[in-house]
Amino acid sequence: MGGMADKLCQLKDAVAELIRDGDSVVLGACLEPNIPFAVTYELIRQAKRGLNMIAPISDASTDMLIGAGCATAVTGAWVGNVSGGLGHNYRRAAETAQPHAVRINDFSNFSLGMALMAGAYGMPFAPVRSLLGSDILKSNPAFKVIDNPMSAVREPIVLVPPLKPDVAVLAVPRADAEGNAHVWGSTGLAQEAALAARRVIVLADEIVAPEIIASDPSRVLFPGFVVSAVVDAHAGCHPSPMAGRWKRDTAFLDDYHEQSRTPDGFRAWLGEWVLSVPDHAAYCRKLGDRLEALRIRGAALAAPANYASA
Amino acid sequence: MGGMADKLCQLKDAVAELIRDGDSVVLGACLEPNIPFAVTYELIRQAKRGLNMIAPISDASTDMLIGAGCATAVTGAWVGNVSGGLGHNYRRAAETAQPHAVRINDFSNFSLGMALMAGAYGMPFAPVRSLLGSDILKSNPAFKVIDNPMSAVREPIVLVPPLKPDVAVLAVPRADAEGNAHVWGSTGLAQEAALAARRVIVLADEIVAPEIIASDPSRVLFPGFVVSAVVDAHAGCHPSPMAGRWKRDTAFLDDYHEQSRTPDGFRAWLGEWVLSVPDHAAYCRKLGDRLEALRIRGAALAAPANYASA
Amino acid sequence: MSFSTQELMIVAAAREIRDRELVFVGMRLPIMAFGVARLSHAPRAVGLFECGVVRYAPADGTLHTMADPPNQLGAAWTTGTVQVMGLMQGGRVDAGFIGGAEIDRYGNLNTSYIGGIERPKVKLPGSGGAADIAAMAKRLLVIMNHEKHRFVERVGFVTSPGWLAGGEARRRAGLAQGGPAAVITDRAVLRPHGPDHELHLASVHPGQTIDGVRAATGWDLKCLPGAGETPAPGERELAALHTIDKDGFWR
Amino acid sequence: MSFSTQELMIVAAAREIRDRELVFVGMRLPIMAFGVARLSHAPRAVGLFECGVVRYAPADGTLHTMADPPNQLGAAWTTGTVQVMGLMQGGRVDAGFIGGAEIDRYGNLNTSYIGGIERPKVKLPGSGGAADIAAMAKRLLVIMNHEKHRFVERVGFVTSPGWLAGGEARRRAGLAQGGPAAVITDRAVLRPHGPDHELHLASVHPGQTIDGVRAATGWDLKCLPGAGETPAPGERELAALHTIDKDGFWR
Repeated sequence: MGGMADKLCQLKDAVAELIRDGDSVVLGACLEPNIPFAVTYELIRQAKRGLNMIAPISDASTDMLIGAGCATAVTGAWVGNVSGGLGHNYRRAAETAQPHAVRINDFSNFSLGMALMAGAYGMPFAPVRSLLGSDILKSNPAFKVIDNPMSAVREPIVLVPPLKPDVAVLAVPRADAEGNAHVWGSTGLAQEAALAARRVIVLADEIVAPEIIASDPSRVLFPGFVVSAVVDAHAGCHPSPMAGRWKRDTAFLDDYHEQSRTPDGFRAWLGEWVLSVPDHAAYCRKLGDRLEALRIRGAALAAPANYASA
Repeated sequence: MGGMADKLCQLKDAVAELIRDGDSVVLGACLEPNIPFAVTYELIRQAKRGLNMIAPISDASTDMLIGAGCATAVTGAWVGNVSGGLGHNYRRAAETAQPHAVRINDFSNFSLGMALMAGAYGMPFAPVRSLLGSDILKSNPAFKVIDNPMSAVREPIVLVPPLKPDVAVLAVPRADAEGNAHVWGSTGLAQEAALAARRVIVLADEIVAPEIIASDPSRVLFPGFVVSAVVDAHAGCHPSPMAGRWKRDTAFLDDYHEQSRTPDGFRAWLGEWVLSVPDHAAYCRKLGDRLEALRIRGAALAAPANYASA
Repeated sequence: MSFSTQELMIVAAAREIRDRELVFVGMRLPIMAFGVARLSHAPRAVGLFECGVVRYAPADGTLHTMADPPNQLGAAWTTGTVQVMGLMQGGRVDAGFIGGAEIDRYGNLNTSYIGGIERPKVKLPGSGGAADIAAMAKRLLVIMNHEKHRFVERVGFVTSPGWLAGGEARRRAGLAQGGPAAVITDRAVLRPHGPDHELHLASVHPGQTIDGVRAATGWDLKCLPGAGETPAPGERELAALHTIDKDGFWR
Repeated sequence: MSFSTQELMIVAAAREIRDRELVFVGMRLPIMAFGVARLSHAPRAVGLFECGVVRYAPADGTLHTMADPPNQLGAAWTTGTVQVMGLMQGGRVDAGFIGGAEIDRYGNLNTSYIGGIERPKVKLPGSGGAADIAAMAKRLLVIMNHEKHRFVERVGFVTSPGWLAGGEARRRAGLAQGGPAAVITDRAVLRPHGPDHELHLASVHPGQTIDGVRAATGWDLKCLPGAGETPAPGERELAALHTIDKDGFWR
């Protein structure tokens, strides 16, 4: 808006310049959908190291990054493969430090959401009634239990510290070149993650004119002024789903789950789908008809909303 | 939806049955727009007493209820007349107990929002960095200042207690008969108020088929299952504005501001616009062409969003 | 009428949902259970999913995850995790379903670490939303397979608190409400009993025996007074299930 | 070039906004000031409104309230109060505009009670969002009319904290950032000076005198070194203002 589209850049450059070794990174925060796997793969190609993945769920993305040696810490609620279950790379790293150890900062989905909300909105902490009685309070010393200062009777409350990720990468159905984006369907922790992060990369399934986004400001989940870079990456969330755009490629994730059972199998998978594929465009070409079959072709349009002022 | 439309009712009945003397009531929580003045007037006609108005701003609505003897307490951030400034009835009540005294529980907009958020989401309190240094901490003893238990250095934090209104009345552009509603444009504290309240009355500018609402679940601000009653009240927010539907009737509010300078003037205004008008339909007829001139006739439609799954 | 064990589990789980209740629904069997309940005895139950989906009618289409496009289409509300879990923290959610890798005598669940935190024997995926549902839903409903190494005296790590050490331990920990109400397995239904809240055998599934269930349980499982056989799915329940399970995946 | 006092105030206020800043905009003059800044020297400033509107380009049409339909149409983001004020609490908002009925030597503002809380002489509308903006914006900009009974030694009630008792008082109260940076009146511009943060005269408007401004101030107003005349609106600034003020309301 009112300026050059200087945020629009290539996926390679966004990852090279905005995600640094040692960063804490959110790769998708909608839980199961809209996970920017294209960035997961590019992080692996660029051999980033020491990443701390802040992940509510993010399906198999975190498991891939651990296996590839990029992620050495997890600050999150769940790491595995949503349809397959266990994450084999996560297991190997936690159980036998293969290919390396992984530091685990345990959260639950709600406490992670409240931590990101606290980060987004400058709250000193977020008080929650969850985690009481859970050993997560023991495995992660970042939480603090206090007696509710507002209560006359003893009432333990868990204080969750704010989380401010270095980078959040969020896949959206459409954005303009300044990072103003529309998102619909369930959003998990995406709003909190975008507003809490120091840098935001938007992975747009489609780049549209600013007028399209401005036509519906209530569909904006986070404003363009928090966005550092916008990448045009059609199907950048494959194999995860995106409302109205892409079905989930469950077979792909199941195949990953099977192949990653062994380190050799994982390396073979990585070679085939990531390391021997130069970029996202080549990945899409490799998927070919399979990707086309995942494209949602039907129409179930939202009822019109009018913003006219006169 | 799988159920009968048993929530649809007349405005008179909703007010009679769901808003009781002594209740704490939110009448609109979007700050300046979408204020359900039709309910303000009906509360006055039904001579409700002892109401505690939880109001971020709500334009002149609270001032009217104080002058009419309905509201004896204000839990909020601001009472006046947005374009005119001071609220004359509020002044008379606070300064000289005319027509009665008013208890004032001072908040700021942000602390009120966080109080309603705490009420909505079961938080024991909400920590804020606002109000420090403000005498609001002295005039309202509900706040508590503590040292941040998560900080190594001394850092004062204000704890805001949760607010759970007895009733929230929210004007929306369209709803189905079960109270599932779409809202667009800025929403102030409406989401928090709807989710915090014990009872919710939806004042719909238009009642639509459930399929219309279900076509765009991201446009839903609060779900129908928190709604107790749905009232079909076209222009029920007059004289306040509603995005894409109604312009603000500033002349009407200015006229109220002038007339309410004196108790006699206020009573005359009340006689003309409330007490001698039997119901909302008669109010709309009385407004006549003036109301038609406020109707937004242009079209500036939101870009389509697709929810298709295949 | 024939039915599979999984179908029986789904129907038994569906029966735990009452009409008009708000239910936090987990993946796989619970999502089917919610659908069966809606289409049989609980036509006004509401399903909440931690990704931010709230639904009335069950989704039309197979779901591999709770956020798959069919679960978004026609939802009652698509919003964020904080909103739906916040409603649960506020005491609005009547029941929540979770599973687990390990469960103990008091219904505590482990989905985090088996064999210690530092160098675990098995690193499980973690809580996801399970710890929150266990802490904040008014009733916890558990679905899992019944094997001796999963039904243990005491879980090594409490991801999702049940009745903790039993008795008043849960309340003392600060959890003002909730707690496991039923554990539905492939062999039986267990329920907490008495002031101690220890899980007892409430019913055994057709084809199972009390001794067999006890042998598959890692603690000395007691029987509830009057424990009998889990009622077989009724015609209406199976019809509802077959309506949802178009592909016969769960048969 | 001729201009009204209100036009000068709007332009002086606009000059306080720097390019690319996030600005919390209040009603009336500040909304015009934001528009002038956007259309002259700050083309990438962003305006936030407490009702939940965020805008790039100024609204096309007269606004009686910040939530009027022209401010919704074509907005950058329409959301809730907690979101926009939360961003401010997080330190993202560079500057915020508020007014007041009373202001004192240290820039504290009163919009609540004149003459005591119990039986006030004048009950003012209250904080609205002013207390929040004063506490949490990185710079506070005040716009109000300059009259002796409004510019007082010490306000009777601090609705919106300025520098409190001066010096380190604001930091000691726990406000880690912010504080008044400029007070723009119909006679002059005041700014805090030195470690005490007392408001000093920074410039007097054309046609006003230092003595006249001092006479309209309820404390012993000192002058900043080099205090001169407020620069008249430039051609570009007035053009921007006239673009927005189509009806000539502020002339």
